[in-house]
Amino acid sequence: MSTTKVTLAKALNMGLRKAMEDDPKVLIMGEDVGKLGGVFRITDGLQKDFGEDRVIDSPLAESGIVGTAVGMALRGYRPVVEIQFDGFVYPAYDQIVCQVAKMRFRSQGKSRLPMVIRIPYGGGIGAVEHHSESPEAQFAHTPGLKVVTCSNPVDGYWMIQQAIAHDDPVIFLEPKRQYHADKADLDESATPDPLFASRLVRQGSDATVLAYGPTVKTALKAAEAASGEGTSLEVIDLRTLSPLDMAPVYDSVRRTGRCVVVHEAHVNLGLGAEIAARVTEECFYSLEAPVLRVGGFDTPYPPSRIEEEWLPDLDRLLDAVDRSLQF
Amino acid sequence: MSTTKVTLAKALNMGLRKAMEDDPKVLIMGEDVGKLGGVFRITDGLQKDFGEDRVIDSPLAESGIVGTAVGMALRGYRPVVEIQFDGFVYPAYDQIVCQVAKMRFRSQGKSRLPMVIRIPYGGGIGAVEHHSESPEAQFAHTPGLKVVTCSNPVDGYWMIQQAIAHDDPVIFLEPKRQYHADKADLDESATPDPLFASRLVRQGSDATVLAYGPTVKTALKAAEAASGEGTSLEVIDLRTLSPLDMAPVYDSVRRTGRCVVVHEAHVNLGLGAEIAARVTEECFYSLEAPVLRVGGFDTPYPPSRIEEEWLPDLDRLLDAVDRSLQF
Amino acid sequence: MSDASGFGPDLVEVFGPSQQDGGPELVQLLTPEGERVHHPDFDHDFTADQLRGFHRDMVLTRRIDTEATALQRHGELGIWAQLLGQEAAQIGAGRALRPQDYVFPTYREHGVAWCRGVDPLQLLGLFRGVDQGSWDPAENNFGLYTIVIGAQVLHATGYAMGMQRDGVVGTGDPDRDAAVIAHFGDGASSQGDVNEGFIFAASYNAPVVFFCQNNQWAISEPIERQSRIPLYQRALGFGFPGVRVDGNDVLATYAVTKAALQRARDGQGPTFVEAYTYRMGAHTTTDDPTRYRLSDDLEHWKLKDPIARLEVYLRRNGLVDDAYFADLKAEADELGHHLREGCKALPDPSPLSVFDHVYTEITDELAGQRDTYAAYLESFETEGAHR
Amino acid sequence: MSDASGFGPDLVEVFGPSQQDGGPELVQLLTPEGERVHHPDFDHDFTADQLRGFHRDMVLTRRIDTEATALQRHGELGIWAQLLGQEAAQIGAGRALRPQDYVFPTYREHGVAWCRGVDPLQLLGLFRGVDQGSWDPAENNFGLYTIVIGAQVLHATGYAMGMQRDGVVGTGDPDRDAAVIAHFGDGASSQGDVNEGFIFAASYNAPVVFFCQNNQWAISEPIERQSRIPLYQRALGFGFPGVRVDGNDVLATYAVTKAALQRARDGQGPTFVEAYTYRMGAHTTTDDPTRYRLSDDLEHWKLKDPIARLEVYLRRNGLVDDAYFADLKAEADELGHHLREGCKALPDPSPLSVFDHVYTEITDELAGQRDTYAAYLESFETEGAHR
Ligand SMILES: Cc1ncc(C[n+]2csc(CCOP(=O)(O)OP(=O)(O)O)c2C)c(N)n1
Ligand SMILES: Cc1ncc(C[n+]2csc(CCOP(=O)(O)OP(=O)(O)O)c2C)c(N)n1
Ligand SMILES: [Mg+2]
Ligand SMILES: [Mg+2]
Repeated sequence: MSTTKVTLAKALNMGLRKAMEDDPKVLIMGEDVGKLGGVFRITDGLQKDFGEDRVIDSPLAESGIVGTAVGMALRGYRPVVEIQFDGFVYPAYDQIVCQVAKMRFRSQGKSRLPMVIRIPYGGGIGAVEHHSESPEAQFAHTPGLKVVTCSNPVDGYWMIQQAIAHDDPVIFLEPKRQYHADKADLDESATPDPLFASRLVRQGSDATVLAYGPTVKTALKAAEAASGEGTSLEVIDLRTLSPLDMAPVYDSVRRTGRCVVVHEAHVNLGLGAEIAARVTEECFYSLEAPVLRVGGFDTPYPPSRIEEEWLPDLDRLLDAVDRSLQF
Repeated sequence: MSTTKVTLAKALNMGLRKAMEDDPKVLIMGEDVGKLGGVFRITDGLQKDFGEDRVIDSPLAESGIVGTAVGMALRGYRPVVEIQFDGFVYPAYDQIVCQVAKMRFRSQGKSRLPMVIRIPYGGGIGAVEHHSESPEAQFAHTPGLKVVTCSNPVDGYWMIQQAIAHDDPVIFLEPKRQYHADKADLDESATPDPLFASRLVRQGSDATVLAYGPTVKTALKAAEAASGEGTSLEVIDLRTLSPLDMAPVYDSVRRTGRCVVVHEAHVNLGLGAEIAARVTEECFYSLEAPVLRVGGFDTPYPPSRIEEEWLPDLDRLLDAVDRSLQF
Repeated sequence: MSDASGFGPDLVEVFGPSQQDGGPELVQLLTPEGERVHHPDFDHDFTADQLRGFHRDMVLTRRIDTEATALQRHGELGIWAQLLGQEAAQIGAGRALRPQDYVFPTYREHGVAWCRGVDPLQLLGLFRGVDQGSWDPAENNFGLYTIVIGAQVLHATGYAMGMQRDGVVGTGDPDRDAAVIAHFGDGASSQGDVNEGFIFAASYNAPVVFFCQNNQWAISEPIERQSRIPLYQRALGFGFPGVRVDGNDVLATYAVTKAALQRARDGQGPTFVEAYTYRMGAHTTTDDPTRYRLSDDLEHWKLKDPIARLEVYLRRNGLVDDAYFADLKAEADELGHHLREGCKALPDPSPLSVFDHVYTEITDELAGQRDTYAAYLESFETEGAHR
Repeated sequence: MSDASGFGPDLVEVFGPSQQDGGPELVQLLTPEGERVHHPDFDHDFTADQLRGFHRDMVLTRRIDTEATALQRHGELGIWAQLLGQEAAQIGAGRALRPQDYVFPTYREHGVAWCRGVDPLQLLGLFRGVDQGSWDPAENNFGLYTIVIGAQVLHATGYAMGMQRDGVVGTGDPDRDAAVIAHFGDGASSQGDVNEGFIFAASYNAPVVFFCQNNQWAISEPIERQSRIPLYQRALGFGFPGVRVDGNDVLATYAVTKAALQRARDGQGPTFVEAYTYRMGAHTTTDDPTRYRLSDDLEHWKLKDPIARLEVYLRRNGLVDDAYFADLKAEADELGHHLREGCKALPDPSPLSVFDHVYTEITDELAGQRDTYAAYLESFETEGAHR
């Protein structure tokens, strides 16, 4: 078992490369994915090694990218589309929710649409407008799409491959702030967890914290800080946002009696809303406090100088945990 | 006080006419809104009376319609955009969530964007794909937009005028199934309720049913049926989906201890999720059952021959009420 | 560039608005009077069998349309998108295809579907509301109908890019080389997606024919709202050829589409074909065109009927006889019978079927919803009506 | 229409790919060598003051760019979108405007902003992350920067439609007649929104000039990915004129834009102006163009520097002297100082300011969020750090 230390960016790059090696039908499409390797360099070196026919630099049009990817998927390819930043997925929104999401259903299973739409998402990188959005709820609300997100390099490596190998369209959200944040040991010969499964990442007994993507790290730090004060937090990395893998969540909440969800997306109608509704329905008699939600405020994403205040952080998460404990 | 009996379609037409008479800056834009009067005839006769410059037939491009409306609003007009059907709003989604929703915020209040986007929504009219969607959650999740919906002719008449007079962009959802369903007495000299307020439409004591748009009628019928069986349901017509007007809801739930939300949109991450989360947080100690949700299933909208099964109806709503009562 | 402004003469004037007769650029091989004319670029020899074939296709396609319209009137269909008047455009295009080519239709391509061998009964499902297209796109290389205007044009372009990657373009092998045809309307030409399709196709030189039936109307919006110059010229700005063909002339439409497809198969890239035609019926059975267009217009176009002109030609040249017409009528009647009986027999889907095919395998989440719903439905069956 | 296929000669060959020198269609009034040339359609007489004005504008605009780039390097800006090499295109366009005209910029229109009288310090806010544009668009008729590629082109078209309704088009009154200019890049020309902008503008004959700075690159994508023919020809397919001007020639850009704007103001509708130029810097300060383009290219374009050529002309014709350059340098230094000091002094917004201006009046819902957050922030101040 040999491991390498990799960042999330590198792990995704390796995962994409592996997927392309494993299956000649896998294509990469997007703006600047070729020579430049994408603005985040996630596709670095792939065009050089797999050629312009498999790593396709596109005109500047997101609907065009996704729409042509639909056609390629119908022809038997497995396109992996890169959307340059979260805020630029919206020109492709129609193709995604009306075409990508529905193709299998409307054809009664005759047409399949294996296709991955990679979206670097979330804030915290000091960017200008439209570069720090968290659009997951809108996709998770759309039947026919699957939505997953990785929080660390090892998941990045495996999940991107699993998403590409999966036969349904997958919205693959990459927490861009984590791209180069930390390195982790990657063992390429390991057996990965299933794609559509949440994961308990820290055991605890006083309250359950649910996080995903960029907030998993925050949640783990919060748990560490809380343990110093005698509060034991259980942390679950949701990983899959649609479908949600709720069984482990229910188990946990039945034990802890308290639940806090944290995400960067706006609180109003964010994933936290759905989770709160489900947890309350399933664990009604176990809950000692309502499910509390910590997230981006219900305002547009702010100028970057105050994004760290706007984004949910360790303190705001712990504040919610306190409120939950005091309920 | 003279009243006229009008359908929702007629009331909206009258409301639009009134708004155009009251303010020469009000424009109507959309596909087929001119001679045809829109496919639902909501703008019937307006081009004839106000001219082609104020009732603007557009090329077939929703992003173009909304995008040019943004420009007209910046020039000082108050465009009222008609999207022909719910499922066709998505090509304009980028303009709506990135431009319309954010213009005021990003200009720190210097640019205002008074603009109404009318969307006939919901199912039950036997239409083909993409003609029966309920996209409200996606807009309500977007800060900067306001989202309202009318459930009856009188509200239609007033709310459309209020939305047009309002200085923020408003997504105005019209339950298309109700356009010609019922007539109501309209008194044009009455004083309307405020736009951003929910309304108690039936008092009751055993459980609170929250509905809006097309499901208000269902909820009222259900309450009638339930009362025959000795169950007293309180029904609230939400009317405003963003912002939500929750105070009356909390009042009600504190009294009844039970709450069921019903909408046509998919349950997963639908408005019901947000409402459940908020109600649980605010009324935690009053709730005798979790907030239950009844809505469209988490599948694409089905072929019309089974839409009535797919859509939440009186029986499914009462079933949820029963489950709530038995909790 | 010679007038005062420096921008050249007013283009709108030069090109003129769309003329009712299609203008001088119109490629025609058969006049409305049924006269065979020749064209320097797109001439073509047709066998008698071919000509009769076109006629038969058009007559049967019109019959499908008439039957479906009647079925809608009788409440058997929720709505129907009529193709009356557009038979030549569709049959011409449809017959120009090879089996290995692939079609991305709108919601009105009943004639093309016919050419691809899709059972017309299957077209009714969507309009009846029992399904959203029940044919297997892979079986006849005929995609599902697309309602969202223009979306399929990008799919077509991507599919063509896939063909390039499969090495089935420009090999010179007629059984192998393939192309895609993307159908859309004049209204659709205003959608961003359609223009992006042009851009991608040009950029990658994709083997796709953009086949636009300019039937002069997008519901109530006349073509002038979408373009102030002849639509086929749109292509020039994207760097590929455009041609306007008489869409009521099945021979010309066939010849032009065939050449355009061959260009694509040969690796010469995209072509825009504007089939200049007229929507003689309503937009759909729920539309009322008297609200927005003059009956004069319709009368004018009736004189250009695509079937009538070919019939005149066939009769005048002795290519058909009474037996031909009798056979055709019998065939049409049988088809009508098939549609009427078949339509009424189309089974409603089960309410539980909505949970199928949302995903490759149903998710636990959705299975839960299905099971709860199934139990709920069962409760009615066992207890009778809930209330 | 004369070759075998019937679709005419291969358009790609005819038009050729984009040539480095802009091709024969390029409108030029001042060569890279600083020689004044004439053009049959777009000739113009310039006063010495005008010429010096252009030069001053370009020098100061470049200084803004240099200072901002340095500020980014020093960590005072998060990012900066450089305009190096595009000064002539922007000043030429900016100076062609009248006060009543309205500008819809991208994120790179620093030179146009300068012409409109926007304090360049205000441009830095967005890139520093303290705001999203702090100037009042209504004050100088200069809209906020737009990041989402192409979105503003539709706004521009709609704004122009508003002008039509206000009766400020084609009245013949020079102080009244107005037009809109929509800025965008070569990459943007592929977006659906931009093409829909063309369609709406053509359909309504809106008074808008589509001003495209073809700087040859959209980040790493070369212009060939977006169009295989010269970009200005895109307009022809939509039925309005397009012209390619040397975007490194401020005189030609001025003359062509002025004429296009006048056309619009006169009610003759939209024009497409392709300012053929080159992005000499990186896409933004975070980009590394060595990954995707040859330094040769850059060297070639350096010879066409927009400022150098005008300087040669001014000197050669004795229109400037040492005092002029000394003054200009002093002015530039002062501007640099203003930017450096001003930038560092730009206050961070208060975290609570995010709740302002989401709506005209804060909603109860949002006020609740704000108050809770304010109380939370206060708890830190009173109790010290939360933990
Ligand atoms: C995105 C979108 N917007 C609006 C509609 C509603 N609609 C259906 S058909 C139609 C007109 C289409 O006109 P055209 O493209 O000319 O095709 P035709 O119907 O004439 O064959 C419209 C506006 C739609 N289906 N999709
Ligand atoms: C809708 C959208 N997609 C992607 C981006 C990311 N992006 C920013 S600038 C740019 C290239 C723009 O090229 P061009 O239009 O030529 O303008 P230039 O930067 O060269 O001035 C891209 C892809 C964006 N801002 N918006
Ligand atoms: Mg049409
Ligand atoms: Mg560029």
